Amino acid sequence: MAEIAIRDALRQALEEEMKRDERVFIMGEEVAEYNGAYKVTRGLLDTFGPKRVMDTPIAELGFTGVGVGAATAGLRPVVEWMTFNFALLALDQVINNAAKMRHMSGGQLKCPIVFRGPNGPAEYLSSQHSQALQSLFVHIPGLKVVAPATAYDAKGLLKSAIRDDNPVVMLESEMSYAWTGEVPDEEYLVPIGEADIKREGSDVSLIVHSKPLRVALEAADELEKIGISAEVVDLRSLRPLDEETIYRSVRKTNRAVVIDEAWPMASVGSHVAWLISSNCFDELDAQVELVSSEDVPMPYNHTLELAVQPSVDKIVRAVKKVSYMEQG
Amino acid sequence: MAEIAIRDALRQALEEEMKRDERVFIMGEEVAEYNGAYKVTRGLLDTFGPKRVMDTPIAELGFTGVGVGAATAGLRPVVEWMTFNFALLALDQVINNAAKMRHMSGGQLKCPIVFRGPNGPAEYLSSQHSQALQSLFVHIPGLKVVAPATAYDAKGLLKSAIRDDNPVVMLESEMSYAWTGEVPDEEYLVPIGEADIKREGSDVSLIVHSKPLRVALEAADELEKIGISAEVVDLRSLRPLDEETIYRSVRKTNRAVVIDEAWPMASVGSHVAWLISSNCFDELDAQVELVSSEDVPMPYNHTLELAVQPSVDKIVRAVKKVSYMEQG
Amino acid sequence: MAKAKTKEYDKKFLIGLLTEMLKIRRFEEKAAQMYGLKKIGGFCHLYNGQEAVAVGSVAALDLKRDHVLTSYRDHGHALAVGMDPNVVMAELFGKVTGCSRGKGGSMHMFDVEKNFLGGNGIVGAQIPVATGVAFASKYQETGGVALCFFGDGAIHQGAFHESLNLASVWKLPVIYIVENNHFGMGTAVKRVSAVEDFSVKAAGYDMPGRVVNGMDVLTVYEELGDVIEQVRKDSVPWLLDVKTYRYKGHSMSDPAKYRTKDELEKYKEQDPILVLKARMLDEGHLTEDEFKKIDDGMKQLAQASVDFAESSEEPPLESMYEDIYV
Amino acid sequence: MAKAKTKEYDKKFLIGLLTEMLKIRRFEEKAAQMYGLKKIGGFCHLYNGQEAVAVGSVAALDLKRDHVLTSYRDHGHALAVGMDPNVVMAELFGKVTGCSRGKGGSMHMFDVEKNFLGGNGIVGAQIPVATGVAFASKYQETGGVALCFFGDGAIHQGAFHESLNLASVWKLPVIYIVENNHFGMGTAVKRVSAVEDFSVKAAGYDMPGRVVNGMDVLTVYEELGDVIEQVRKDSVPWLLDVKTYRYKGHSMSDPAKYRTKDELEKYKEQDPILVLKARMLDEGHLTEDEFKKIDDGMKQLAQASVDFAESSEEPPLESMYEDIYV
Ligand SMILES: Cc1ncc(C[n+]2csc(CCOP(=O)(O)OP(=O)(O)O)c2C)c(N)n1
Ligand SMILES: Cc1ncc(C[n+]2csc(CCOP(=O)(O)OP(=O)(O)O)c2C)c(N)n1
Ligand SMILES: [Mg+2]
Ligand SMILES: [Mg+2]
Repeated sequence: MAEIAIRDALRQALEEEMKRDERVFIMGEEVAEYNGAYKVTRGLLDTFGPKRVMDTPIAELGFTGVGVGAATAGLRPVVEWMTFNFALLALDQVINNAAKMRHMSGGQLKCPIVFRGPNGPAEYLSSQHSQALQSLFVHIPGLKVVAPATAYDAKGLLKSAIRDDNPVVMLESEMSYAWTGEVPDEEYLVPIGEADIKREGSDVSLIVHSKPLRVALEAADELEKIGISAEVVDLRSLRPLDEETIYRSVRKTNRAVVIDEAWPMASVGSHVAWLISSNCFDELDAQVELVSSEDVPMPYNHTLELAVQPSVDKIVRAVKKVSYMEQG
Repeated sequence: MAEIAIRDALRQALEEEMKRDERVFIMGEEVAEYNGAYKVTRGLLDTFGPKRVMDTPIAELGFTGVGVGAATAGLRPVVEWMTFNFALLALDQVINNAAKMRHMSGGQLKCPIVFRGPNGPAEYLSSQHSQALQSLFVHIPGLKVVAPATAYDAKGLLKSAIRDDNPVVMLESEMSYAWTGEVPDEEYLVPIGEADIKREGSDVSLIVHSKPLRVALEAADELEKIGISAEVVDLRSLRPLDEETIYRSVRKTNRAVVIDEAWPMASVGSHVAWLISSNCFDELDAQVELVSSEDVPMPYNHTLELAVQPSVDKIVRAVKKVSYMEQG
Repeated sequence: MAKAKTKEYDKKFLIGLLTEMLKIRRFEEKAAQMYGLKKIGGFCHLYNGQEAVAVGSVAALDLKRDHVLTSYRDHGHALAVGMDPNVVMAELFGKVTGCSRGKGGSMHMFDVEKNFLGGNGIVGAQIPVATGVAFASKYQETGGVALCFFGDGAIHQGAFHESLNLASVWKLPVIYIVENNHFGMGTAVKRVSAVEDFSVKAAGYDMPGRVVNGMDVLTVYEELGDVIEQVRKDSVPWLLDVKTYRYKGHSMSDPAKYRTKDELEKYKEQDPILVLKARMLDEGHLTEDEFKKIDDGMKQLAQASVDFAESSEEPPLESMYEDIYV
Repeated sequence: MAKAKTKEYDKKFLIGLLTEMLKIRRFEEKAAQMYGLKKIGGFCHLYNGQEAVAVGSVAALDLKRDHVLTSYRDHGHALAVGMDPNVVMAELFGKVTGCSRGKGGSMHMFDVEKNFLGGNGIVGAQIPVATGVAFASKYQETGGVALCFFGDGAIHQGAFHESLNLASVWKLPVIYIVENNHFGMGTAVKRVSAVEDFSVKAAGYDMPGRVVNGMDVLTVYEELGDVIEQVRKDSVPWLLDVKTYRYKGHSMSDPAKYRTKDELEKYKEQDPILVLKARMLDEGHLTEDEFKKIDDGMKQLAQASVDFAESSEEPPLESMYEDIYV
């Protein structure tokens, strides 16, 4: 097992799948000559040449649609969005075409395409550049959505996504590209649709996805210090959602806090919180709490932007709340 | 009080506000010479002339952005999207500009603009043309979102929306434009952010917004026949959400079913269901059920498309479930 | 606008074009009738008047490797690529025997075997997709060309601009065909476009552009043949502004009050079926009797498609969960 | 590319232009330095090399009625419209005294009193907005013109296409200015654009277009003056391709390996400040001493802005809930 950064795990996945299947190619802004805005595609141009690693103009709607067309006609594109903030321009092609191509054609067509790039807040970027937009994709039937937070999951899920015959949206995170983790030397896949228990515990379930996995794990450490054993469930896939794993955990702990770095309203976080509330109604000892981002556009000032996001402190407070412990 | 159709109530609101304030104008595809694809703007061109009632090219991103710019520079545009399905093309201007203009400028600017048009399923239109997309807007801080389902609310909320200094998204519905209802002869406003009890009841709260209000009311009639008294809470405003009115109702009935014609995942429906689950945890006698659209793209076939949507039958079944009544 | 050259065509070929155009015309008339009877619902955008565009273009294609994509106004293209009228009508009826199993309806005809990739309901959204299809053909070195049809209203969408630049930079074998029927719904081209001839936009993408008379099927065939040959050889995109006219309202619910009867009549005088018929009569390739026989055949085909659709099954309820994921 | 006409300018005016350009240059140098010291974070897109574009354009404006909008590369425009360097630097520092109260940062400078409407971080997204601002000016009959700056990379966005058509059809008083610095991040114009001179795109919108030498502030001033006069008179939009160059990387994190040192040096020989200085020395409007004095003044101004930013308060925590709704 090698310890590598998430960005390298992603690159390995791309490289392996491009070697495995000639139909796989990657396109996006700065993915080729510049080696990727966040260096995920470093070296791929050298290895695979300009036919399979293509720089695009800044035309998100256009090149995303080109990907959809290419997928429909038999290729397996990986479309990199420099960040998900810019993908708003391409949403029509994702929602009205990629997600519906198979449906509208009564099952004649398929659209095997991966849309990927960094999602969620980075640092000092203000409100247009720091948005966690997964809710907009998770809402849409016809799409799959994955959100890894470790090098192992990133590589395994990206490989599965590329092999999937459906459109898959993969949420990465600028802040976690440099996080390292162990990745096996031999080939492996992480199946889409399976959550993963990142830490076992018995008193409360912390349900999380993407970058906030790290604060959730840190919060679990903090909680341990005050005698609370937290189980950390990493969703990894948001659509389909592994409801069984979530419920199994909550039925064991009887308490749940959901963590989501997106805004609260109509979010993945509140959805999962409702699913638990409804499906574990008889097993829950307290309401399900949601630790989301504050319901505000992201400010530029760093102190404010940290205060807006989920934190260890906020998670600990929420856990205390669902544990009916006095607030400090 | 006159009994008028929702489309006419909307037109009255536009007409009154355009008379009241010279800065108000309307633009969109076919709003002028064609009198509106769904005739909401009928007669406005004749009354106000082409300067204030403007047909646009089919360029949703462009004309929506023009609206944002005009609002920022002192006008009060009403932008009609022929349907919300096409608004996906304009989402960048709504989310990254309209919703953030004030924020990015540290409060210097404001963006008083209304985005409106029919949202949600119509009939025989298949999956690109039958989407209830409110979740995508409700998720975004910086926007307000309203969703009237009666002529009275439609007129009162549109007038409030036009006078609001913030960007307001107004969800209408093709299927309900012809629904009639009483509207006062004198001027009135419906404030944004206030839910309305459309029917009082004591056994269960049906929480609904937009077009499904009608099935909810019908379901309440059905439920009455089997001795269940249902209270129907019409949210009317989705952002801000009138949480107090919701909780007050649920704290009285101790049971809640949320109805939303959108897809379930990361939806307004599941969000409200979680809010209730969490905030009325001690008062709830059963889990909160959600009657949403099926999690599938809308089929063209009419039998299928009806089966996909919330129905009286589905609501009654959900109410029976939260009432622990045997299923038939 | 170049006129059709006076090439020599053999009778069979001309009869083929005529038959295809009549097939579409009679089919659309039937569809309109069925809409009136409420057998068909929703939007239903008919192709009457524009037949020469789809038929002439497709005649110049090699559908073993070429692809066709269009908008919601897609019945004509569906039939022109050779789809069985039965499955097209069944789709309009929302029956499970329809090409899209009753999921798609009027706006979403597809036939993967005929390389006909729809049928897109979002104005202009097929433009990037078709560009991507051409990308795939080039990538896979199939020699295929993608024909991308869209309306005069669609040209103002950003998707058009982004796609044409991409196609030009990447030298993709795609032909962008504006089916310029002079109206986008109730809006005359001039009211929403800065330019009248869209071919002038081509220069902004360093792309060749041309105006084509879309009321004459042979002109369309010849121009397209010419352009397709060049595209196949050089793999460079083209933009064509094909002038045509739709006889019916935008969709079945549109009374089309925004135009004069005179204008409509003027165009009907250049009716593509009449134009070809006249020429064939003139050149001795057709008799009135032959014409009537063909026409009757196409009427019967249309009627047969209705019978097929009528007698087909509704899709089963569970099918609502199908055709979403592979 | 037309050369600056040899108009007669009075010394004061020329000194003004020179001062503005130096103000920006020294400010950006300071910003870079502060970024290195981690006083500033995130993206920080500097304007060095492009000063003549903002300064020359704004000099031709009447900011009582005209508006300016630009992209994230906005420090230069902010200073050119007359914003206090203190509030710009404070914004970079994320302080509450910044023009956007520390909410916006580098990419979002705004000054409503100077009619400077930002500072947009989404490539091309200011183009429809500026078009709408021009719409409002026309609607309100203010006689105002909107200047819309964007990069060579932004021109391939659909928003560009949709806006230009709208502006042309509606005859809006807006001037679209491509600040063509030859690169969008690491991508040379030629690699992603079908055309080299963007002014050719204007014809597709029946709009006048022109190429302008953006390294010479007087050329920019004269060309813009000319165009603004026409726009004010006839209310028709224009497209200008203003050729310029950025000396620094795309943002502070970009080492700019995609271009040669030679290329950079070649452009630095046409440095807009040096060009104007040389001409003024030549024409006797400036001495080396005077230059140094102005330059020192601008350096002090930049330093003062840092001092101001340093000593300013952080925004209070509760302010995260502010500036969202009116
Ligand atoms: C993005 C989008 N906006 C609006 C519509 C509604 N709409 C459907 S067809 C149409 C007119 C299109 O005109 P044109 O492109 O000329 O095609 P034609 O119908 O004439 O064939 C409009 C506005 C849509 N389907 N998609
Ligand atoms: C829609 C969108 N896509 C991508 C980006 C990331 N990005 C920021 S600046 C930039 C390059 C823009 O180049 P250009 O328009 O030439 O402006 P310049 O930076 O040269 O001034 C890119 C790709 C973005 N901000 N917005
Ligand atoms: Mg048309
Ligand atoms: Mg540039």
